[in-house]
Amino acid sequence: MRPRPALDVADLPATAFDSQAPVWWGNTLLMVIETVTVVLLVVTYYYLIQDFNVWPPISGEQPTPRYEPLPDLHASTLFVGLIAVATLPMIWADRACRKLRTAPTVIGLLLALAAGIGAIVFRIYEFKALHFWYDENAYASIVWTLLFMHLLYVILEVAEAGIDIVWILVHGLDEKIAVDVTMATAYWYWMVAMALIVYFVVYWSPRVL
Amino acid sequence: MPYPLDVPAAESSDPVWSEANLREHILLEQTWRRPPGIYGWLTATNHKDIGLRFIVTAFIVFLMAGVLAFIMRLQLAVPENTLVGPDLYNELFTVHGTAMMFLFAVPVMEGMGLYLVPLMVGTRNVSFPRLLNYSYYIYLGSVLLLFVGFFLNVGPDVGWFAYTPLSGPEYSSGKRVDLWSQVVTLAEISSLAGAVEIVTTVFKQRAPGMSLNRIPLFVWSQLVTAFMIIFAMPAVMLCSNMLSTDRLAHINTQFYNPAEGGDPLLWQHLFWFFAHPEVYIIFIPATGFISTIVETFAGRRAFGYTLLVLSMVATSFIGFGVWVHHMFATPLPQLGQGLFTASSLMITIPNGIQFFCWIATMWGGRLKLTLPFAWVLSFFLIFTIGGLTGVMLASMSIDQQVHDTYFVVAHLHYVLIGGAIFPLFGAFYYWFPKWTGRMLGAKLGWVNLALMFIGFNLTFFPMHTLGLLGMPRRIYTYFRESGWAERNFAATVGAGVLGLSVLMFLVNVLISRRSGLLAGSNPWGASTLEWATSSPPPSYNFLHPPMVRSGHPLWFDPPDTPVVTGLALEHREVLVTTTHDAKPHHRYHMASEAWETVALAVVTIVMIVSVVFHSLAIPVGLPLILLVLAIWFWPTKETKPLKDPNRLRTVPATVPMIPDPA
Amino acid sequence: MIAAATARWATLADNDFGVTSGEWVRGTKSVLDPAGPQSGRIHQLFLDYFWLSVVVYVLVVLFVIFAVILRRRRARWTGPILAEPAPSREKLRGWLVGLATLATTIALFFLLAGDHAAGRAIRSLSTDNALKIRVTGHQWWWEFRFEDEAPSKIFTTANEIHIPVGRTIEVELHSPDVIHSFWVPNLHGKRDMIPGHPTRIAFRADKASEYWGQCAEFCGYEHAKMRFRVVAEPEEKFNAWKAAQLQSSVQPATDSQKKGQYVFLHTTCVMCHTIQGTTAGAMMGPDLTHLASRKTIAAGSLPNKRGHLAGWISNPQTIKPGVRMPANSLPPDQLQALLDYLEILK
Amino acid sequence: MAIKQRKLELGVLVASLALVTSCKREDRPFQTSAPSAEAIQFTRMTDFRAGGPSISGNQPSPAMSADETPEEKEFEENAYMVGEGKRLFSAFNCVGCHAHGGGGMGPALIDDQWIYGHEPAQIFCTIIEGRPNGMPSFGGKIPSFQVWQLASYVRSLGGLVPGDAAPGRDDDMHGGPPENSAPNQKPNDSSLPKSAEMPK
Repeated sequence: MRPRPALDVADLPATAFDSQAPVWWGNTLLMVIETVTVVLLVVTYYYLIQDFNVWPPISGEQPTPRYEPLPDLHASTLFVGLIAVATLPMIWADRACRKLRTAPTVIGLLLALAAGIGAIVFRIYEFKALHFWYDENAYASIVWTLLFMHLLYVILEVAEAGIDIVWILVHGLDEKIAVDVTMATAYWYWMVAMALIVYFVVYWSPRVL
Repeated sequence: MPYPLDVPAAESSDPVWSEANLREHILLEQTWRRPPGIYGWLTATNHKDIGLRFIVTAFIVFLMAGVLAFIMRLQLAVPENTLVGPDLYNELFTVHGTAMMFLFAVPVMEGMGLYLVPLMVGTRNVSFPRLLNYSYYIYLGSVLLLFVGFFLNVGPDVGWFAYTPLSGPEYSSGKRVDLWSQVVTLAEISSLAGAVEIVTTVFKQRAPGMSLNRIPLFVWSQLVTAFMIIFAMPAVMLCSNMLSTDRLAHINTQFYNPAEGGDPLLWQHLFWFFAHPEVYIIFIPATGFISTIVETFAGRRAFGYTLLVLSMVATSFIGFGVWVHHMFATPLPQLGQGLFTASSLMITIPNGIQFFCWIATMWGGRLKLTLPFAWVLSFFLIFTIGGLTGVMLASMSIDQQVHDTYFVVAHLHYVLIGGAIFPLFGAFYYWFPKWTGRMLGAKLGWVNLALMFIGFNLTFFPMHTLGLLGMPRRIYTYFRESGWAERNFAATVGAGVLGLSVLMFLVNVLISRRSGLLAGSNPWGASTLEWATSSPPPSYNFLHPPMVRSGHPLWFDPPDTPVVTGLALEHREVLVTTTHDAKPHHRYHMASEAWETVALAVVTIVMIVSVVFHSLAIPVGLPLILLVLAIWFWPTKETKPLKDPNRLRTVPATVPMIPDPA
Repeated sequence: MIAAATARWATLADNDFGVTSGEWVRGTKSVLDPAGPQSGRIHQLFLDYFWLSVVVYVLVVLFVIFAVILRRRRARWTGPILAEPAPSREKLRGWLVGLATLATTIALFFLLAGDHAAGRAIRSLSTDNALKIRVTGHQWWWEFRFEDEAPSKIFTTANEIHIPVGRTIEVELHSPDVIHSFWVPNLHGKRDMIPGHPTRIAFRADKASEYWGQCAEFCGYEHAKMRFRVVAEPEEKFNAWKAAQLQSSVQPATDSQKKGQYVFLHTTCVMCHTIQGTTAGAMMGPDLTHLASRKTIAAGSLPNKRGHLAGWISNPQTIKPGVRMPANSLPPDQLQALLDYLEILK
Repeated sequence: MAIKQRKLELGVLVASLALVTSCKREDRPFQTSAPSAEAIQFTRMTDFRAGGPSISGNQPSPAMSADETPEEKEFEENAYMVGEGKRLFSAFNCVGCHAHGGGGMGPALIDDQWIYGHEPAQIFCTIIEGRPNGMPSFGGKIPSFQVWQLASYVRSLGGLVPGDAAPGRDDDMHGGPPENSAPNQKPNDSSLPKSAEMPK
């Protein structure tokens, strides 16, 4: 048996951020899957327009609609505004965690967490502001589905941020949890992007288009 | 040696274990093997365990769905038969289609990928071992749901395509379609998880030196497939969930209700946007088998490696743009249909290039006519017919006549059995020695192949003319005066032969597992890394993960190619390399077995099934899932510092040799 | 054992419903036997595709087989033979692969052009002076309404139509329940009937003959037995048929027929069927005004003979399991009277 | 050991129970037990009468022989049967008077008021015999198993059949929750709504 030369990798670091980390790829691919879902939902939304004479549809065949067909803007605007603004503390947390600075990381995450919980409350008001239930017609169904799917994303993000905070407070900040915080941040960016898409589709396209 | 291929005796290439190697081996084995007992078996996270489980489970599904198909053939053997009634017949073909497409073809290909990809790229396990475990149980749940449902008479009966409104709440009473929709959801969750595993493993865990242009063609095929899964599967999950919400009590959405602005065509668009790529999700891994087997037995690297890779990528892209050719009979705008004819024809070009490259490889090599290679050769004879009838179906005008007839049944079986099952059996014969350490018996193998070839053609060739004579699909009986009797009888006889052939394969596997010839590490003299370790591979795959300097390391790499050392022995660590050039980047600590994966799978399955029966399932189930997820993702505090100065870092004097082919 | 089973099936099939081959009504169904310009054009295109496919298949198979014959290695395995294949040969192979790809592309362009031309030709049929028929697919039978500008000239029939040879037929396709597909292979390709998406196709029969049509989209339990007959005949014969169809139903003459009509109007029949000229006017099942003029019953499942009709009325579920028509357990005298009545509905 | 045995037995029992019930629930019994071959009683079907002979409304008709009475729940635990009932409900134009259960010319069926009883046999009787003030008698015109299907569907309107057998929404204009979401109305057989009272 001949001896073989060896490539010793023992001195390589044990963690990596961003696209070098396998977990980043897992996270990103899951976001891709969800993006495809949201895109298909949006396509469905626009596909269904062709089956209605009036868009957004008025209820039934009454000449005067049973309800105001355009969804109200206030709750949704607050929702989008809140999570968009909360991107700032998330950016802050992201930068801080890479330098393993505990306090700003936790504070940033806490602010985002609070914003996320507030957003969930606004989303519940949003459903009210739609004026219709999901079983009214196909338009109602797709609007509810879009909002509900996004609500799930927000809940997931809030849960993730919550776990990260508790863990950091219990065990302290190390590189491994720091990677997790960057994942949560990436997910937050994505969630805001999806929120903007949903916001435009549901609230502005019936007004503008 | 009675085996047709003369190979160096396996023992001679086995590594001589130095003391240091032995010590490393023991430590690695302790670290990587699963915990003992039932707990370890349930929570297994090794890609070889789970990959084989996927393959075996999928093969059982194949057998069961095959039996259903045979019952259908018995029913159709003679006109006006009364063996099964329309209700059972509808269940039979629906369960057959659903099982074959969702629960056999995709999982078996993913199982092959999960087993082989980490070996081929030279790493120890897939990137997310716990997700792997979870995805298997979700898949198992979906299999059980479909078949237990079928035996309890809750089997779906609306076709695997489940067109609304037939599958909608008004025309399908009961829970049959609801369960179908949950079967699909579970199957897709599992496939998506598998796809994420494969993409990440290929991108981040390749052996140092395995730059993108050195990835084996099989791994490319799995990578392309995984991306197709990621982009296609959400569509079917979405449309089947929309069907669920349309049907379920207390939800009752209106997605497919034409009276309330819903649209049955929306279902068809979403479904075929998934289901056409699905065909390529099944076929592209098969092209990976073919490329690998042709390379090995032509004894040369594949002609046009880049062309083959680009063809796969092109196929996957075009595959997303052809779905409307399943809807040529629907009232859609002519212009759109013309465009889809063009794109459907265009997909022939990359597939043709692949064919030409394989043929060029064969002409440029020296062919060894072995059993796996013979399966691939029959692929050429069969799949070409399916491809050419596919060209006919791409034509909108011709499709208007043959759409939804037995011509299509013939076409799709020529494409899927010829294009996927024959290569898959070839792959079974090819990699069985790697899985078990023993060769599959050759004599039975040739009989298996001959019977399969005869039985298949006898079953499906007559169906071409049956379709042209006007026999529609999915009919449970036909009239004698229609003139379809003889061909149908022939098809049933053929189905019997086909079944016999599969039985032969099973017998062969059972015999060979116990008393097949010992294979050694590289019985075929192949070039890819999975043959660089013992058969079956140890739990940690490679004592020292390899480094590569060519696309065919076992053939062309210089003997002084280094191996990787310095990875932790006392916890599960793999080397992460850069995405493009595969330069060593960092060490990645992998998760080990955890009960949470099984618990989460159980909670997911229970929730998804009980959604059908009770509206409280979601409000109760979702928080439960979140809870288990939180426990799962609760990061464990390292008990040991990550950099252990005392850990074993000796470079052993000798390491297991990659056997020289010469 | 297999032989015994086969024999059993054969006898089963022979005895089922007493249908024997000789008794069956005529009619063809084949894509390869076109009887009109639409199906003819598609048939032509199919042949083009088919022969090109044969050439391609033979070439591929020859290349594969000759590779195996000529490049086969019988010697012991000694590792890869061509570590680096001869560059000149490799280049030649490159050219050949390129050439083959080019040939494929060119062939595909021709096929595309052929399809395009065929599609245009198929749609170019002029619908001026066309005979308009509104077709409704039901689970699992066909309703045909012959449209006319004069409301008095509109009539409805089921599962069997007559059409004039040489005149364009424009069918408007509807479905009130699930998706069906309208298909007469000898005349035209199929077109799906999707709820909420009414659509039209036009075709022409150039040969006087009888053709079968069948639902081509899976539509539930009796998808297999959802057929209809198309009788293409000269204009004058068609007009005679049409005139007969426009008549109200024949009134019963004998006591037995009168009793039969009474049975029809006072039992389950009346809940679903229409007979023009009587009080029966339900739209659930086929219009029976001219039942006796049709060659088949039960959407082309049985010849329209007294015995079959009796069997069908008594227990349709043995003939078409799942069909919407319930079993009717009429006492023998009432059943015979009903049959007497139904047989006069020419 | 004994406990284990008992557990096993219990498991088998539960499993077989689930098996039996689900088989029944999803059965598509096209071949319903042949309706009794009793002759058509011509006297009873000379024309559409408003109501039959004044038998006390809540009792099953004596005309309904014992062998025609289905097993209790046999129809309404079977989704196919209830679904067929729904189809027949509009096919036989029950909607003409009862609308989609909301009532119009005829009484509402989704509320808790059952003038002539809410038991399947009582509804069967109502359909067969007819009732005063406009409910025609369908005796002889609808085969008894279809009447049972109709009866089970009518009960589903008031939320009286198991939710997993009741039909979902139909492909029609949306009006109120479908049968599988209908709240279970505690049936109240005694009180007569105003509309059902005999005209003075």
